[in-house]
Amino acid sequence: TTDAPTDEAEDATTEESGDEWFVQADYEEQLAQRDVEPEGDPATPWLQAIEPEWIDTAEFAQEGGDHTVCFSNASISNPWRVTGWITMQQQVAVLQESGQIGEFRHSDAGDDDDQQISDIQAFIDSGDCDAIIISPSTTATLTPAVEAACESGVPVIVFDRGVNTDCAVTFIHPIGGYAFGADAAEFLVDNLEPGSKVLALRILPGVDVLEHRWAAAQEIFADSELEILGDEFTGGDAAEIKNIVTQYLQRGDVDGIWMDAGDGAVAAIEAFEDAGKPYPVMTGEDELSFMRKWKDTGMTALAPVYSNFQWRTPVIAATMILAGEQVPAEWVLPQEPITEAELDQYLEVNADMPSLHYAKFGGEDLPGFPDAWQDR
Amino acid sequence: MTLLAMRGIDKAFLGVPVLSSVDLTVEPGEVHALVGENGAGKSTLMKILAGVHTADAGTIELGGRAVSFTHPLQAQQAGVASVFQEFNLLPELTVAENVHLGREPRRRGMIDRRAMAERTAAVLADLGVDDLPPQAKVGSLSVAHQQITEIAKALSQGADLICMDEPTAALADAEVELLYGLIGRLRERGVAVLYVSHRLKEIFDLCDRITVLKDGRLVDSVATADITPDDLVAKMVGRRIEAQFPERLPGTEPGEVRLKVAGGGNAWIDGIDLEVRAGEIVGLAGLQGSGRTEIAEAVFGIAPFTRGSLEVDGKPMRITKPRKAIAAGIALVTEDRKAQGLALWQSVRANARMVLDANARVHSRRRLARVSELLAGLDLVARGEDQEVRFLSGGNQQKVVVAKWLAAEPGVIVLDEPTRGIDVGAKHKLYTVIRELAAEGLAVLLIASELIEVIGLADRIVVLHDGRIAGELPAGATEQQVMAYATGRGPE
Amino acid sequence: MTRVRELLVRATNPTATVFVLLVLVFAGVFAMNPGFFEGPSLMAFLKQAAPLVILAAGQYFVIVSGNFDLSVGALVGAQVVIAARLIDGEESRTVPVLIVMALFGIAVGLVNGLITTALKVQSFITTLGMLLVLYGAIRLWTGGAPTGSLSEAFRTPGRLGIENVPVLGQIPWALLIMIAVGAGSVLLMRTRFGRILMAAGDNERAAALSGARVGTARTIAFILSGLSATVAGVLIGGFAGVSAQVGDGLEFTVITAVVLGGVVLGGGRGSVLAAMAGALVIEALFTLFNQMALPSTLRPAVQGAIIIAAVAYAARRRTRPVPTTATATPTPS
Amino acid sequence: MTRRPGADRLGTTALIYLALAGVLAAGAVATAIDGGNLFATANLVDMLTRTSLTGFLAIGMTLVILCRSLDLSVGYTAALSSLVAATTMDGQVANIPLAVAAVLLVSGLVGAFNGAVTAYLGVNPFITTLGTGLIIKGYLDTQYKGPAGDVPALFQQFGYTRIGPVPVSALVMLALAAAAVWFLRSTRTGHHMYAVGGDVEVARMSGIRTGRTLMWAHVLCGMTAGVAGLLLAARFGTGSAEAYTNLYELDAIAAVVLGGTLLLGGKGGVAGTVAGVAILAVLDTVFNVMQIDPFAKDVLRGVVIITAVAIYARRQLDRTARRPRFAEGRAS
Ligand SMILES: Nc1ncnc2c1ncn2[C@@H]1O[C@H](COP(=O)(O)OP(=O)(O)OP(=O)(O)O)[C@@H](O)[C@H]1O
Ligand SMILES: Nc1ncnc2c1ncn2[C@@H]1O[C@H](COP(=O)(O)OP(=O)(O)OP(=O)(O)O)[C@@H](O)[C@H]1O
Ligand SMILES: [Mg+2]
Ligand SMILES: [Mg+2]
Repeated sequence: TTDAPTDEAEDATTEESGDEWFVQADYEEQLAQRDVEPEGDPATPWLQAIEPEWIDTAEFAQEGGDHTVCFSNASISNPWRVTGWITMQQQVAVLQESGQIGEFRHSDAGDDDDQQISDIQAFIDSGDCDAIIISPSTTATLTPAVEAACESGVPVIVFDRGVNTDCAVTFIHPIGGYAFGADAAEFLVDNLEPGSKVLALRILPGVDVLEHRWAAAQEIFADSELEILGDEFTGGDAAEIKNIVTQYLQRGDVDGIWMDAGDGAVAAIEAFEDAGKPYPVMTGEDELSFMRKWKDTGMTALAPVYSNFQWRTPVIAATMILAGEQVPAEWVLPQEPITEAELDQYLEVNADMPSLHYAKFGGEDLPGFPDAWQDR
Repeated sequence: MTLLAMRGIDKAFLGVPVLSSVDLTVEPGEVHALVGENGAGKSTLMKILAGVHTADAGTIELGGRAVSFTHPLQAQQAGVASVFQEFNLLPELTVAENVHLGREPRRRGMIDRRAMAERTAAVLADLGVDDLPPQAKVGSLSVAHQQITEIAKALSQGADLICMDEPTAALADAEVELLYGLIGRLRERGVAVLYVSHRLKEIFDLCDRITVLKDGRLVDSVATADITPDDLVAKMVGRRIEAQFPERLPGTEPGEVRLKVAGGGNAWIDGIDLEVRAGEIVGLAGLQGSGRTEIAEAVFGIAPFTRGSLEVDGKPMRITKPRKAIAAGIALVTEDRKAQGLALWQSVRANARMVLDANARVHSRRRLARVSELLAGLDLVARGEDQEVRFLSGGNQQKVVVAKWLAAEPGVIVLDEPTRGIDVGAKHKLYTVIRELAAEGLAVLLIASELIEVIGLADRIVVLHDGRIAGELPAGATEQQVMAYATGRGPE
Repeated sequence: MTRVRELLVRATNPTATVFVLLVLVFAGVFAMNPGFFEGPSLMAFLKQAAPLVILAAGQYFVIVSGNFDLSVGALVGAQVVIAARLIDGEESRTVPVLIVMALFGIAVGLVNGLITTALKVQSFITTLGMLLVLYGAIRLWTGGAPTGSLSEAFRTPGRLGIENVPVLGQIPWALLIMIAVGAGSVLLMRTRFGRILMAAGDNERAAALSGARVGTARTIAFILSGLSATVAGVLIGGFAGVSAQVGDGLEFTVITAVVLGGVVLGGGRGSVLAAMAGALVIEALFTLFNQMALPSTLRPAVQGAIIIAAVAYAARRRTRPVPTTATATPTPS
Repeated sequence: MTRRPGADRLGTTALIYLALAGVLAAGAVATAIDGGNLFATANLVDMLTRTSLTGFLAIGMTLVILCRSLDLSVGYTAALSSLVAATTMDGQVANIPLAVAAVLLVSGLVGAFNGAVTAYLGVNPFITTLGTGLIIKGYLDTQYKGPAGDVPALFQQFGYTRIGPVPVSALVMLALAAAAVWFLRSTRTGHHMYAVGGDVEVARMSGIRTGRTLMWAHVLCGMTAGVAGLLLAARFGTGSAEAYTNLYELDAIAAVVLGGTLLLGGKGGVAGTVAGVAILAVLDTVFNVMQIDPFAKDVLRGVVIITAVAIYARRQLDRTARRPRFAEGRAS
């Protein structure tokens, strides 16, 4: 027997295969999507969709409820994923309560692509899954495994990072990395004098969602008069971030900080405090630690968002598909940065949440709120 | 034609000359002794010949051809086989694998284990050893059998010249006899042997010529027939040594019983009744594997007695580990100084004070202050107390081990092969020290494979056979009497 | 005076390479940015270097006794997370939590030590297992991402210092703690315990037969390592606050630092001062890369090459005079 | 003296397979209580699949560990190899042989570099290979900012095809393991690895070219990491630099030690390693079937590894055991 992927889908160009992360068309599309009014109720952003192309899923419709839904998770190795995973579990509880989902199986690959391929394979082989949800750990490398899942005939739902195949019934994601990076970069351009110096802090090289953020920022900085002092990888480690920023501050002023994710943003701000320098104009993420520090210091900042509420959508999509309802082929969720004007509002709603929680987690209406996110 | 001619060999370690223009010639079929004090450079010279070290200057000719070795393999290929002073065996491998290490016979490109076993058996038979199975794992062998394996390894190479660096240091007289026979046969076949030993008896029994080194220089090279043992010692040491064994010091009388074992036994020994008094030197004699080391280890708590009773200074004790033994005033100079006695990368000083450092109960400023004195008293040759022990010659290393134990001022000292690898001068020194210790009221239990040593020093000789005490003899017993008990034949 | 010089010579002699390297790297930093050696920036450098230097001291004890401690990175991470969760922003809890952390560090060291010495599991495996256990358990406890927050008092040692000192600006508490740990370690190695630890790493059996409590000494070394990870955790947490990644990969950096200091894996050789200097070299190297604006992605490559070259150079110095005895590659135990 | 030849080595290996059986049994009971069946085909397939990658790495790792060395760079070598493979193949079936050759060459060279620095420059292998890993990491991060290359479907079969329930990659791994067992036992170089690991000085004095032996071990270890990289490429359909983040080297070392090979060298073998790999794979599958929390997985893995090694550490370290002359307890 063989469950190898067939060759046909392969010529879907391996756009990621170069060492160039910037794809002009995607970039422009994402920047444009920021201004599109999403379909659906703004009160439930996880059900909204930007320019959806609804497709029919009747072929996957199944009688009754109590479906077994299987979820192959890349990992919960960072606070963003931890928050999302809690949200997803709460959403599942609701759907189980209503009888739409029976068993919910999940496996965690610990960020190991090969492990995740095995995990997906195990779901396929078990033959128990009515739907398979995949949050791929890396885009290109999971492609064959996702194709294999599609071929097994079960509806496949991919979210967060994509894969190089559109065999999945739906691919759920917020607008994307380009939009995130551009939101942040534009904010710096708008709020800094020409000639100001900006330091870019990045987590890791080689992860597409992160690379897109930086690629978009570079695009925007190139057209500005800001001076980019450097871009540094920090591993998201607060101590590393503080070291690096401190060293830059020793050598001269830093007027702006661009980050590709909010992890450790507070440490960067503290570096300015400890060096006795004025706060920079800064972009972080909707992580509460950053937002609280922002509030405390009154600095000029923006929290770009990579919508964490997207973790609710896949399980809902699974029940929709199994019920034969239409879903968007590519389900683009809204993704809006938190501005100073909205800061207080989000801080208030999340007042009791831990500092490594994400403001736009979108679980306020779930029955487990707020305990499930508070005492993990 | 001369088989081996080494000329003008120089060698320095860390800039310190160890050999200075040494010459050595060996004829085919000759058994050639290389003697000298500890640190004279014998092992170094041999290692140069074996390709382990490379000489700084000088030439080596083998069978008329100039050679220069940078790897032991080249020496082997040129027909030089070596038994090194330190064991060169892998405990995890079998005898056969060790014997053929680096030269495994092959059939169709693959290691031929059967041929390996057969050849090993043949070499062992040639040696006259019949109780050493080729498939035994070397790690499970007694020291003696390991030494025999080592010799078999050199023999199996079919070399023209076999260098043996103190091959008998771990052997008792019976095995030494085997080696004598073997060397005789090698000589008949025209194989030359370069023989390093501190045992004068062997030198005079076996060797045709003797080359004497002192402080890295050639003193003399003479035919054995032309020299007497006393003259040889004088050449080695640079002075005459009067009596081989010093007399008992005046006023040394056996006093209270300091160590008493009654019915002691464990997995290896049984029915051990032993008494050592203050000021008394009790010798333990026996063949290899007779259980002498086991008694030492039991007394010292390494492999404790599981039966019988033990008393130190009249107090019953259960000594279950070395710490307890040390606290009770017992010291053990182990037989394998590298594996059990020394931390080789540490300084002489650190090693010498190790027992004091490790045991709060024996640690004292006064004793620490005495350490240097002790080392000097043993005539240690070292470049200072900061020198790392690994740079010392074997004999000098042994002196550090002895000093380490004397520093703790024990009441009972067990000496397991204390003179192994020690030169005549140092041996004499050590004998004197043992006498002095006895005179100071120490109880001494002495294990030595050289019978004359036990006979020459001990006040009483306890002879072991197969893990039990076979008999006891007074001072002045003959070798025959001891051997009669040791081989299980009972009294002569 | 001569005694001091003699001490210095002895301390540096077998491990001179690391000090040469330190001077070279600092020279490089100076060439790039002479301002680096002005008081405040030098103090900032030492503040950030202090945790690694302290970890190096702890790791030194373990390595010199013949073991490895791969669990320190995870322990540093665990300590910070524990501190944040238990303190949860309450100033009054600072001291009790510090005590709890110290006990936890001791406990982890004790468990590492007992498993290694009593159960005879090689320390590489013991501490690798401990790494996994700590990593998993701490996340299990906090649900995957750290919760709570640190108090100001807790953050003081890692973040603040004696202010307004002439020339230097601020003398960081971290620097003073580092100096205290360094001095303590040097003194400890000069005690009987230190010598026994060294002997145990060199020849375990000889030390045991001399009456040394080898297992106990080694276990204490692990405990010291656990404590050093605790102190490092306090400093790192204080310096930068809590983050999920804190401590990741530190174990390899610190072992590299110790080896760079001329300490031989396998035990019995090397000085604690040089080990700590090794940590300074690593930190200085990171600073140099930063000053040179070396592309981030290239830095690991340059770091790897320099480490190999430096250790090879040191090994050559060690082996050259005695070509045959030292070719043995000492390996982890 | 009455010991049978090789009885000891056999004994240890047997013990490890016993441990494997124990883990299987415990896992089966645990999953059964949880309402699952560990021996369902899907789960068996899963276990076998999980053995291949760690298996390749662990086979090579066994060789270097036997030589008392270590290779912490295998994860990086595998990542590099996956990229070399995928970019060389570039979607063309015709390029497969070239790509395989290129991978083996590159990974062999990495191994040779590790071996040379360790053997001839006297650098501790821990540092050598950590350094090599960093160098490769720097190269990968600079050169490839993500997945690159394209593996043709034919080669992807290596990662996905099964014969019955047995994945081809597992079969290849077992074949390689068998070859390694033969190599260690029947060739001089293989046999000498035990000697070099047992005691380099003794090996050298016995005329063994110790440096060369160590080089071979590292080259072969590099090449097995290359094969692991090929497997990654086949499974990913592309090359991935990110693969190095998974700390495969620690998994491989854990498997080797679980398999009874002494980290100090000179003792052990590939047969045990295969069992060690299998133990880890069984654990993974059991954890997955039972839906164990990912962080609890780490805890359990750590505990199992330490416990297993503690159990046979007792036997292994008791090297100096001498044959008793008097049966304990009876003679009194
Ligand atoms: N590898 C080495 N490095 C430094 N010094 C060494 C080395 N090997 C030997 N030496 C020194 O060389 C000298 C000669 O040592 P060697 O082992 O040749 O003496 P020996 O005559 O064999 O003594 P013994 O009778 O004690 O075996 C000694 O002083 C020793 O300290
Ligand atoms: N042929 C053998 N088979 C199994 N074990 C043996 C054999 N020969 C010796 N042994 C074991 O090895 C032990 C140690 O041997 P060893 O030669 O050290 O004994 P010993 O009595 O201390 O003699 P010596 O003090 O001369 O070394 C013996 O007591 C015995 O238990
Ligand atoms: Mg010698
Ligand atoms: Mg003995």
